[in-house]
Amino acid sequence: MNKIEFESKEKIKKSEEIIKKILKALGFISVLTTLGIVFSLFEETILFFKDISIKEFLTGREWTPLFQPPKFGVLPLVVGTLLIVVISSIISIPVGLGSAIYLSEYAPKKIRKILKPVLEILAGIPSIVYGYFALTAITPIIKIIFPQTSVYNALSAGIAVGIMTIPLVSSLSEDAMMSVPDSLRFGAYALGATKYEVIKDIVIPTAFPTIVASFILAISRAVGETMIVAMAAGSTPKMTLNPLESIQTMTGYIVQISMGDIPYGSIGYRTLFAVGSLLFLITFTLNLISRYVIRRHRRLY
Amino acid sequence: MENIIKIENLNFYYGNFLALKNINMDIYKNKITAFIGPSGCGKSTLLRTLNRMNDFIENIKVEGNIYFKGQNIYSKEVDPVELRRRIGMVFQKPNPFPKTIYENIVYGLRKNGVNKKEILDEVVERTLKAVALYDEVKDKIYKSALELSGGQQQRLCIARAIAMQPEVVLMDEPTSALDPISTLKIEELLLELKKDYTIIIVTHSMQQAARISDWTAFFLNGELIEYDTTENIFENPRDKRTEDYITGRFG
Amino acid sequence: MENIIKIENLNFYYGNFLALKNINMDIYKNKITAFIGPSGCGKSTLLRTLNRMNDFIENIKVEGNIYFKGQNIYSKEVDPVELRRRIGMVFQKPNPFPKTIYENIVYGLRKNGVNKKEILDEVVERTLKAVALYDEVKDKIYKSALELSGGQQQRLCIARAIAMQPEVVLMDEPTSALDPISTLKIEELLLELKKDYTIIIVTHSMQQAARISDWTAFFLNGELIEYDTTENIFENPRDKRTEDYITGRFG
Amino acid sequence: MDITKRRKFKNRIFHVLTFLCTLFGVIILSVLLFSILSKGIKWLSLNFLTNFPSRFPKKAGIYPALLGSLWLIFLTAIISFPIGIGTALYLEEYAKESKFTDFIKLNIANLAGVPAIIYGMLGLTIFVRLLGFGRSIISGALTMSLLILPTIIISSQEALKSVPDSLKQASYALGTTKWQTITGVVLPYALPGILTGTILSISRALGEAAPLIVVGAFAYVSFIPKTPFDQFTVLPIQIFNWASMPKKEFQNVAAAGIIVLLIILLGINSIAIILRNKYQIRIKD
Amino acid sequence: RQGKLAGTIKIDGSSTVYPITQAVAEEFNKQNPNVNITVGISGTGGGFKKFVNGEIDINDASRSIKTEELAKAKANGIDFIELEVAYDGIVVVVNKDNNWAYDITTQELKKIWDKDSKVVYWSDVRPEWPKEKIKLYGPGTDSGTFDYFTSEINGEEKRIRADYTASEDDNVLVQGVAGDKYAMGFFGHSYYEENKDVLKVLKINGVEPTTENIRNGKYKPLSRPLYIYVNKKSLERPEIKSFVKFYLEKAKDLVEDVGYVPLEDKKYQEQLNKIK
Ligand SMILES: Nc1ncnc2c1ncn2[C@@H]1O[C@H](COP(=O)(O)OP(=O)(O)OP(=O)(O)O)[C@@H](O)[C@H]1O
Ligand SMILES: Nc1ncnc2c1ncn2[C@@H]1O[C@H](COP(=O)(O)OP(=O)(O)OP(=O)(O)O)[C@@H](O)[C@H]1O
Ligand SMILES: [Mg+2]
Ligand SMILES: [Mg+2]
Ligand SMILES: O=P([O-])([O-])[O-]
Repeated sequence: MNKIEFESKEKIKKSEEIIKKILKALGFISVLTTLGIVFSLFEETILFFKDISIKEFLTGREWTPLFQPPKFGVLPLVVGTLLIVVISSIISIPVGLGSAIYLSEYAPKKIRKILKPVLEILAGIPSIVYGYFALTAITPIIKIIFPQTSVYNALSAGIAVGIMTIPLVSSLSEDAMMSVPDSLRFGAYALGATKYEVIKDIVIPTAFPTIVASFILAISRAVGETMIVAMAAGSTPKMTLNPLESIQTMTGYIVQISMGDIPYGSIGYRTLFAVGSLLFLITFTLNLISRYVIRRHRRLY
Repeated sequence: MENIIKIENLNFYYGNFLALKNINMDIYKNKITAFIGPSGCGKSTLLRTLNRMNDFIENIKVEGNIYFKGQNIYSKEVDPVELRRRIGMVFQKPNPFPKTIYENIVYGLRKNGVNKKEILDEVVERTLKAVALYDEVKDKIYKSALELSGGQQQRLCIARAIAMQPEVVLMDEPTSALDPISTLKIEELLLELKKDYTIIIVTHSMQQAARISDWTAFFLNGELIEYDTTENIFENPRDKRTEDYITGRFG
Repeated sequence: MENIIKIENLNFYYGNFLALKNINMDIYKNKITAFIGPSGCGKSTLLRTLNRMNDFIENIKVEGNIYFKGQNIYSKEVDPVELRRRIGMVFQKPNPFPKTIYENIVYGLRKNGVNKKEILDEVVERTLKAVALYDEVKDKIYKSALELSGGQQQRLCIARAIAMQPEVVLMDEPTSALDPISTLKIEELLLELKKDYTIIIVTHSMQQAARISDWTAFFLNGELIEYDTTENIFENPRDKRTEDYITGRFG
Repeated sequence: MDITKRRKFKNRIFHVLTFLCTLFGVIILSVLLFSILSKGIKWLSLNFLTNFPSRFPKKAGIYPALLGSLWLIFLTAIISFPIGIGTALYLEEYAKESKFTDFIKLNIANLAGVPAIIYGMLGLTIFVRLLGFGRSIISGALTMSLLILPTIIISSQEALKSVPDSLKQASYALGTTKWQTITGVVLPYALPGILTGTILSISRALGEAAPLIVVGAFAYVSFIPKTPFDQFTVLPIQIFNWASMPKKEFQNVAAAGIIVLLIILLGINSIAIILRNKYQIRIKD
Repeated sequence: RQGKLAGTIKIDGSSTVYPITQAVAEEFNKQNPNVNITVGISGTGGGFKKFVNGEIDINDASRSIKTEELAKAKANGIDFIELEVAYDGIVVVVNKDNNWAYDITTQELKKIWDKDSKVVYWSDVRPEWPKEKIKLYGPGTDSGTFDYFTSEINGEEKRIRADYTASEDDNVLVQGVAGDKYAMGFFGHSYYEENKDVLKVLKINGVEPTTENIRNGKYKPLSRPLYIYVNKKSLERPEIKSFVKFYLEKAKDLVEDVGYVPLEDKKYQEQLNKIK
């Protein structure tokens, strides 16, 4: 048996150190991104609040930052966003949850194998396509039912956002329900429960926190959704809860102004960032809540 | 002796796999019947066939007949939901619902339209006493059942099963996840319960079968090798394979 | 007898938990040493301390000294990567890389700068022969190692370990996941290998320890209770606890 | 018996309801695809792929947007891929459990939930203005990279987690260093999973329009970008543009554009699925 | 002569002028495929902002440069030439199915569009008009059209009621009005030309926005010239010089093509002379 000569590892070990440092540096990029977001949003926002009081911003009921005289009450945009969220949730939550229940509890394996990917496709369609769909297919249908509907309206956009977020709700909820141990289900069946009762009494309550988290995520997504509302919801910042009217959301405002390229440094430019900051804070809070809910759930099991 | 279940020429398939081969046997009323045999021989499969819990598995096929009090349980008229109410089941791993102890016990009753508080209260107390859990938990019956120990949980599951006043209780290795002391308690409980119920128990412990059962069935590879009184099986097995198994020569 | 490893006053902590208590022992060259003892007694921990595989676990603490050929392996000068090259290891579950058989064997060599085809070819053939796998796999050494049976995989893992020409081979229950026939083959192999290597083997099977090892160490709760020639341990245990364990009275 | 009947009836109703919910998604998908295909398919042609945008719907083509999109996802991929995998490697293989590591993980999870348009504002401030890249492909690609990084990192982490510890230990036990173990065992094993996740994120970048509008990819571009510092437009924005044109025919042009976009997405996703199925290594347990 | 010229031309600015410039660019590129042209739509104001910083070569403008902008240009050392390229009329349009409104006065327009306007229903404008909610569409704030309309009708730039649908994208406005029986909107004449089939235009003070009326100034006060502003330094580059020349030579046909009113031939000649 010949003795094999091995190379010394000195050189390798040096590069190991360098690699480790590089990787660590890459890890910092995510932190930098967050800092970048905070910096890019808040710098202009602070400048904005030097001119406009936070109180006016948060409580004003008129949003006309670029008209004469300008008004900086963000509530109309918030109400518009809320309207979209409510409409989309009315679609995505029950339909998403229903699909999740069907796929996890009722569907035979074969059907599940076909239907699940279909829902995943729905999640992969770009929002611009949903926007187009809202404008060219959903709105005309709404107009048949409610002729007084505006061409651009919250309902159509909200429905499209709802459709888009169905898969989000269904796949997360389904995962949660699938992870409910079968032993619990069988325990109930053995007592003579029907499937519906098992779902209602055992599966959903057990998976509830994750299901709720999926709802929150869907809402957060609806808050942040942009192209659909930009294309279909209109651009009228209005304090209305009438879904048939044209409205404007926070994201819709940002896109509208971005397309017009507002001059850098003007108050108009800063409104972009003030609205962006608010949007960021809202979605950030929603995401934190959903994480918290899921986490607490994990600890229970 | 009165039989309560009669199994006739039963074949059971998972897909193409024949898991039970031409089983014929009678289960006698108010007796404890033990199913023994090496892992994978089909004990659980047979047990679950008796209350149609196998319905939830896809791609199964049942041939032959099973009569429960004279009625074929696989006939169209029989509603499996109703059947399961009358033939209860306890599983290997304790599986209390994530609800209170109280709600665990009355779950089946509520689903069957029993909602009167007096009745429910009475049932909870009676069944908890029956499974000798009452003293241990009486102060926390409105607390989550998940807070109980494993042995207590299993007794709770038995309480939950008998709360429905089933005629037969199926038990699939009910003590295998428990410590010796909890096991002993449950064995005592079974001997107590057989006055009112017919019990079928799957067990891996020869000692347990010998200790508590009246009848014992030995399975191998999906076949019923020998079925006799427990005494005969353990002292006078007719089949060589039974003997080998109970003397620990394989398995 | 020449010792190749010397363990002195070794304490080992997982966090605050003292898993090894004041271990002192010598491992002798070209012998097979068996570590036995009930589950959780620290056998694997000690084994992994010898080639510093424990370094990958967070929050550990090592006190005392371990000398490998006279050098303290926990001193600063010792490079654990180099140490592991010289003290090979085989695990409980066969863990071939998802690569070809060939690449599995030469993996360590390549990573250590050996890339000459002639050398590699020679090593593959020699080690496969050494683990008695050559005839079985010679037609498929460029096929995935995952296609081998469990026993073959484990022998491949041994081949992979000895391809590095280590001086000591550590084995943590190398046959516990295998069928009796594969186990036998590997035991024969070990007896063959001890001519060239020093082997330390953790095993749960008393029979195995008795069959193949020269020295046996019995551990209990992190303590080395008794360490002696295998003959003495099994025929003349000095400690009551050793006797109890090997006669199967506990564990 | 009445009550049992009612209970079973409820179950049946519920079964049907949930089935309808699932069907809803399927139906919507079919309606959506049908409405787009029926409008756009006639407008698809080779010329449509190779023409520049035009004020005449018949002459309008998608060429610059198509190439802009390809440029964008190419750059986005080569930027985000190494950073994403590197970060995942750091978190899974190097970083010790610590408050700081937890913070980074939490941070990444939160970034994954930040709306795309916010990334657009980040890109506008940092890349377009601060770093002075202007409204160029590189600004867009950097923005998109940051947008999809969290998803890439998270899915890469999942893939890395799936590498059995026993393989790593086996490698270390042969006297290899950490990086050697990573390149020798960990990455080959995890790569299909990593690629699948990455490709799916890239396809998300392909469909996003909002951040790029903020970054400023909204214009008539009469040329094919040749360097990363050129101005550009991308498919979704071109589609958006057409969809908001007043001439009815442009609606159909937009639909044709959507078909092209969806075909590309489908292609990319199929690659991901094929990769996953073909190279998934199965270790016997 | 094909392909000789190369380089890039950066254009931005008015969405009103955009269709003309885009058409010119399209044609120009047919002959000079190696010239890279981008045409942004930042609005006249947004475009000037970049123009006076030297970021772009040409700014499309639907109004002439303001004094502040001029000062900025001076400060930055930007020299430029202003070229008239077409006439535009701002049209006030209603839905095709609107069978009550045919003309409107400037006073009525002010009543509708002014800040704090009390007009909610059509009947608030004229009692005989239906008592239906009036839905308003108009360009966004960054546009010359908006500036021009607000200053001419409401008497102050950017003075306008808050609750109308504003979009930088005129097509959105067209679709809005076309889809809504009770809508009213205003935007550049060209967008009306392209959508005559779905829109109905209103006479203002009895004058129809015909090509003729716009050119001879009868359509008051909502007609105006459109410009491009060319950076003089950029003009030294052959591709830009050639582009601008091409612009003015082809403007007459292309302007009409996209729905605007061309200048008189003589006037185009004058413009051409400016860049000699
Ligand atoms: N759902 C299933 N699908 C397919 N085959 C199954 C299924 N459940 C059990 N089997 C197979 O049927 C045979 C009998 O299984 P069963 O669970 O009844 O055995 P058992 O006697 O209860 O074993 P154990 O003592 O291990 O519980 C086994 O070979 C098993 O692999
Ligand atoms: N990574 C770890 N962190 C904390 N404690 C550990 C760790 N690994 C092992 N232990 C503990 O250290 C003790 C010794 O474990 P070790 O694995 O060495 O036992 P063993 O003798 O090999 O047992 P077995 O025969 O089951 O493999 C046990 O109490 C175990 O719980
Ligand atoms: Mg079983
Ligand atoms: Mg061990
Ligand atoms: O885009 P404008 O022409 O209205 O400035």
